Amino acid sequence: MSDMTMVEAIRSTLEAEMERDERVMILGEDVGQSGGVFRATDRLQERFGSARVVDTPLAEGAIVGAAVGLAIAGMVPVAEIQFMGFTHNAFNQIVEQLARVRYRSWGSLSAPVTLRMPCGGGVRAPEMHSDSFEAHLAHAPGLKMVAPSNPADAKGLLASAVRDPDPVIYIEPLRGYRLIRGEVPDGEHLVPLGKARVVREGTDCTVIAWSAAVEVVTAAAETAAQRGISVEVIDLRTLVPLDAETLWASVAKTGRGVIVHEASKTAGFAGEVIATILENEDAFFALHRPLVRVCGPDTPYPVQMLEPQYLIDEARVLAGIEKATQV
Amino acid sequence: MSDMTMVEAIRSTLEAEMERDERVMILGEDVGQSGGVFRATDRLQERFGSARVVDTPLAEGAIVGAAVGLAIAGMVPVAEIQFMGFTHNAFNQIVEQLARVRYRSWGSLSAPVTLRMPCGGGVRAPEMHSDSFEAHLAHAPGLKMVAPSNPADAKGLLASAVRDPDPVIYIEPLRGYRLIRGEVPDGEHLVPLGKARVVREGTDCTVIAWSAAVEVVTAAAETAAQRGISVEVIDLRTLVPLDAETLWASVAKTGRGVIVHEASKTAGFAGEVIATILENEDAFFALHRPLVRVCGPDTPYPVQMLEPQYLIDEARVLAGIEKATQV
Amino acid sequence: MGKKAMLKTTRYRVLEITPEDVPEPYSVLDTDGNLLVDTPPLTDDEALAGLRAMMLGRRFDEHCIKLQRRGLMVTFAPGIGQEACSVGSVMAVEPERDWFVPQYREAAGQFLHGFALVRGYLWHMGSPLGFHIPEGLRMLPFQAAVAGQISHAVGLGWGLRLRGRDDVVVVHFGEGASSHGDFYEPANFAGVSKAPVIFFCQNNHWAISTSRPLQTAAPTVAHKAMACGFPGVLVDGNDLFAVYEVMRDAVARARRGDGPTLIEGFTYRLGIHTTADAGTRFEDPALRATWEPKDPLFRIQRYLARKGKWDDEIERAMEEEINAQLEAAWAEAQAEAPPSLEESLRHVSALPSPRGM
Amino acid sequence: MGKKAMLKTTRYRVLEITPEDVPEPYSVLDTDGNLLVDTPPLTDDEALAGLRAMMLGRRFDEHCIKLQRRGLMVTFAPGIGQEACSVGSVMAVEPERDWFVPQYREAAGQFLHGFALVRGYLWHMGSPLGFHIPEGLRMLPFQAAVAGQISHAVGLGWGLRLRGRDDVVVVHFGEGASSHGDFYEPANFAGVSKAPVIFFCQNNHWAISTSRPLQTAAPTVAHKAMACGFPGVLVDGNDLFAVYEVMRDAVARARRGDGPTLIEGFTYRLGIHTTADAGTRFEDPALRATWEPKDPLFRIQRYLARKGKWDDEIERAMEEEINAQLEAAWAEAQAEAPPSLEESLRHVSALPSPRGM
Ligand SMILES: Cc1ncc(C[n+]2csc(CCOP(=O)(O)OP(=O)(O)O)c2C)c(N)n1
Ligand SMILES: Cc1ncc(C[n+]2csc(CCOP(=O)(O)OP(=O)(O)O)c2C)c(N)n1
Ligand SMILES: [Mg+2]
Ligand SMILES: [Mg+2]
Repeated sequence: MSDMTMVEAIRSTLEAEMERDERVMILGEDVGQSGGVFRATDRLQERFGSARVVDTPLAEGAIVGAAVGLAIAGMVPVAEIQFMGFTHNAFNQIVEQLARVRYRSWGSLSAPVTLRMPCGGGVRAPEMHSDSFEAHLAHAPGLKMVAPSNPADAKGLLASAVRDPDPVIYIEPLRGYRLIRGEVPDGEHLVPLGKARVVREGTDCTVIAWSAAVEVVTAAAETAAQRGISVEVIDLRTLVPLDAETLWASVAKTGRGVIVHEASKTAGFAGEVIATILENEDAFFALHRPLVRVCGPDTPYPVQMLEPQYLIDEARVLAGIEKATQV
Repeated sequence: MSDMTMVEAIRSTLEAEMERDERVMILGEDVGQSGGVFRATDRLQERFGSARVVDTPLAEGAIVGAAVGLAIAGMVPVAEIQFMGFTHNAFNQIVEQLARVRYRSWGSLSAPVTLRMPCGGGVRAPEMHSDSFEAHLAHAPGLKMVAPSNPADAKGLLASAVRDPDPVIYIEPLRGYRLIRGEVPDGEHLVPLGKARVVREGTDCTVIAWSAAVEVVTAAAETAAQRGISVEVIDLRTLVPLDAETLWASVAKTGRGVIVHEASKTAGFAGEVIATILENEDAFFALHRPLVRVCGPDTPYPVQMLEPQYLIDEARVLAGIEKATQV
Repeated sequence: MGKKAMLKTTRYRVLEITPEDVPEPYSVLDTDGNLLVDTPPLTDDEALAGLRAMMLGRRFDEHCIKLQRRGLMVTFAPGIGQEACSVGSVMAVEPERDWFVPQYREAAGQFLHGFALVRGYLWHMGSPLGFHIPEGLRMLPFQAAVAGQISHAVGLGWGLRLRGRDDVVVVHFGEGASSHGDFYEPANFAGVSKAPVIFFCQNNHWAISTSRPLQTAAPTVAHKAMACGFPGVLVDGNDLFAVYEVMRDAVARARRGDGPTLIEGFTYRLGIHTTADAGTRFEDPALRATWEPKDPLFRIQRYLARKGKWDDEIERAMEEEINAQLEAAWAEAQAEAPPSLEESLRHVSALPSPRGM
Repeated sequence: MGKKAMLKTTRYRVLEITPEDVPEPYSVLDTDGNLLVDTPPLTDDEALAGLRAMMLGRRFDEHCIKLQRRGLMVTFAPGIGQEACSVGSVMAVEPERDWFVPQYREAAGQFLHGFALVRGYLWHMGSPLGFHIPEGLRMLPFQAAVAGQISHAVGLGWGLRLRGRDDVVVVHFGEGASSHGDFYEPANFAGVSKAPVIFFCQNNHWAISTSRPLQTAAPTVAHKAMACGFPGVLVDGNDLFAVYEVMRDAVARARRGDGPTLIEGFTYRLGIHTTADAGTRFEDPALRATWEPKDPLFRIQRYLARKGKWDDEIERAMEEEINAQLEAAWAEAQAEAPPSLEESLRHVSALPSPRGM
């Protein structure tokens, strides 16, 4: 075990994967010389050379499209989109092309591409640099999507993503790059795609989150416990495919649920979580109260002065828990 | 009243709006000389000239971005994206720019742009020409979104969209352009944005759909009636902002619900509908059974030979109704 | 560039393309099949093989249009009149190592590159097998999103280099595609990375109903290479010899590591846009009339005829042979079992399969 | 173009930019402020006004960097060393009719165009008021998405024409942006529609940490205009006079309906990328050293000094005046009431308001 920040876990896993498999390469804006704007690829170009760690021109569409071609040529590209909002600049290449390589070639081609990106706000970044758009990428058949909340999962999910034979969206909690620390298993450590993690067991209410929100939710669960509410916290870890079984089992037990995300509410990923929970009769018939969404408002992510009011804090999660656990 | 097809209703409304307000203009690929690949802008260039009905170069991003600028210059652009899947080629301009003009300028600028596009399959179109991605555009604060299912609404919603001071996504049912006919009020006819329509009243189960699916659902409701199940059919008409009150009232009455869309299931718009229904206690506590989603599978829209198996037909809707109305 | 035009009004140099910077498309044969240069780039046997490949493409398209009118085929885009572009391109590469990345109008070239005729029929029948790439075929499936494949070609070429190979990639697209960011961004990437890619733009003068002048104010598509820092060539796209020659040079350049070339094949859509939308509603018949005599098949036939290598009998024999080939493939395609939605679920990702409906 | 380089190996013309096609950036003043041409494009008073605008921008940036280090400002991108680009651009347009569309590094030009200093501070404080466009100000808010604003400028210029006006639009962006489809697509649109837009690329040699050669293989950004069918100009971006002159001509051209121009201001990021990421980790100090003496302020100061219009006293007075102006604006900005999330909900759309949290 080693104590690491998120960004250290990501960086060292990339390094290990590149060492393990010489087909693994990195491309993106500023990933090379400077090692990425968050230093997630720090010194990797020094180590592996500028052929395998490539500073690209400023064009997200071509980054993703080139990654598709590189993969077909037999490389294993890890492409970085500098901020999640800029996936929209490559959205057709992601949704129509990257996601569909296997499907449209009727299984004959594949695109083992990992697409890394920071997600969310909270660091007073300029507008459009704090967006959360996991719901967009979740609605793109052919893509898997993971969003680790801690360094150990960051390592385990990244290694699994890189080795997956298909494209995986790998979402990094922007405000947690340095702030989130934790123990990380040394050596080989794989977290399987598609498995949620019960962070904390509880009996009164299930709270579901992913990425940076897991920290907030866990803190709220502690406070709730002091108030006599036993909260079960689930870190989805993988958003697509969703680990429905874990959600169903938990809600069947607690009969109450809160889903938390920073993204705006309408058509956000909480809707999918709720609809999925309802697909199971045990979970549905256990429900005492409506499932509650604690999400960003239906506005774009605001400029910095508004951030403190916009961000979801413990108080808002607690309010959600209270709403869900009313009698 | 006049009997019209969908495409006739759209075309004549565009004509009337251009006549009413000389700032209204049309831009897009092939909208001018040929009058659009579905003839929705037929002869409008002849009538209003090539300055107001503009064949653009093949570049969706620039079509939307130019519409933003045109709007700021005081025009009222109606831009066409030839097929909904190609909104992804302009996705950053739609989600980060068009949607945010008012918000990011703190209310000082606005973009009264209507973005028209056909949606859905069923006409044996080439791959990527049958996609349904309303869920993507619904998760973009600042955009409204309508999806008429019949010629009268096509007229009324299009006129409202063009006159709205903000951007409106206007979704046209591709396979209904010529197949869907109906009576259309002559003269001025506005359908307000944000109001669903109860197509058929019923007491046992609420079935919610929009665009081309409304026809399928209505047919299924007839069949269900013969089997003794009284189905209430709701045509959302506007997806954003969602008419929650109408949904709540209906589900509070029926206690059962089915949401139908052609788009793939995961993170599709049905999740938002379900989560919204649960936000109301009357609706929630009335629920006898889980709400059911009848959606496309989690695959890309397939090539033509697979279409008949892929598309949602009456039988699948009926199966959904049966599932929702189990005892 | 631009010196004459602007120096009288400005004190500085303006970078502009002047009329004298715009060449005529390079031709090797005139429309009657006469050689315009000293030596032909292809032997007579090669020319005959090229002609056969073009004829196969033409007859395939015609056959499919007929079948489509009978309701047996889905919407597709025939390459009628443009066959020299894709066939000349493929003749210049080595199918056992080099890649061909089509848009959707290149059936003739695809077949020559090794795409089985039966797969062509299946493609136009709307079968997913038309998109399946068998082991060893160096081709990407046809691409319905305009310009969507160009960045894949760039990544592919770049990746082949990284894997230590000197294979090249040829990607085709239309002049409409050349207005798109999905053309410009990867072309600019290729300039920087010197990816071994030949960008072949078939300027057929139409993007559905949109005419060439509405697409760009640049005098040629070939000049767009200048924005990306590599050479452009304007070639007569109805002249198999000329297309082959410029492709041959561009392939050599790419193979030796000198990077990409943009080739504009100056051609014309003699057929329809697609079977769903002819796109010809406002076409000027006079413009079309100037292009009909430039048919790429006719030109090679005349050339070979003049050398005694082509006559009615040879033509008849070849047509018969092609017909038989087409009929056999069409029969084979029809015999193919229809695909199932269930199988499609298995092709979304290797593991695990989607949660279904 | 390319004739010499390629004719020996090909039988056809290759369209290529040869070294002789690449001009030196056009300068009017040398780095020591000596006039390189007969007549200056600006009078001394105009030069003084331009200098003052550049100094205001410089001091504003410096002040905000200091405030940022104290935690009072958010991340922003200073324009230090590049002020001649935006100031020279705005001097060539008429703020009461023409539009200025910034990226994010053009505070100096924005102020000259009429953007209130207090709004500049609010912008860097992270206030939405920094994005608010008061009635009569012909400017779009700063744009954080690289190249995102370029198509807006094109639509705006095009729309002004449609509305019967001959106003023009100047849009600024960096050389990194010039690799993006959001640059190319609208530039190509503008070529076709002859929109009255001047595309001003500030090539400051860096896109965060990415150096100019990694961005494109084109010899200059100005040459990219050729892909879109309009003229390009390469200008010394540290020379206010030169920038003004080429802008003046481009504005006249656009105004009389002759369409767009792409101007590359050849400059250098003397400051940092942003206050969050200097981007200078691997910058070659030798390269930087060659640029420091080219400071655009210095050059005009020397020019005016030589004409007796600039000395220590004038400088001190102007600095004091600017300082007072900045302090007043900063005080005003701090006094502004903080915005509320509730108000923000009202700015999503005119009606109806979003459903909230
Ligand atoms: C990104 C995208 N936008 C729009 C379309 C619809 N569309 C299909 S073909 C076509 C015209 C393409 O013209 P061009 O690139 O010149 O190729 P051609 O058909 O002439 O071979 C259009 C607009 C599409 N398929 N993809
Ligand atoms: C579409 C997009 N991609 C990435 C970024 C992140 N980013 C911010 S500034 C920048 C570099 C821009 O370089 P350039 O265009 O040369 O402008 P400069 O900063 O040098 O003025 C990048 C990559 C962004 N803001 N927008
Ligand atoms: Mg074309
Ligand atoms: Mg730069």
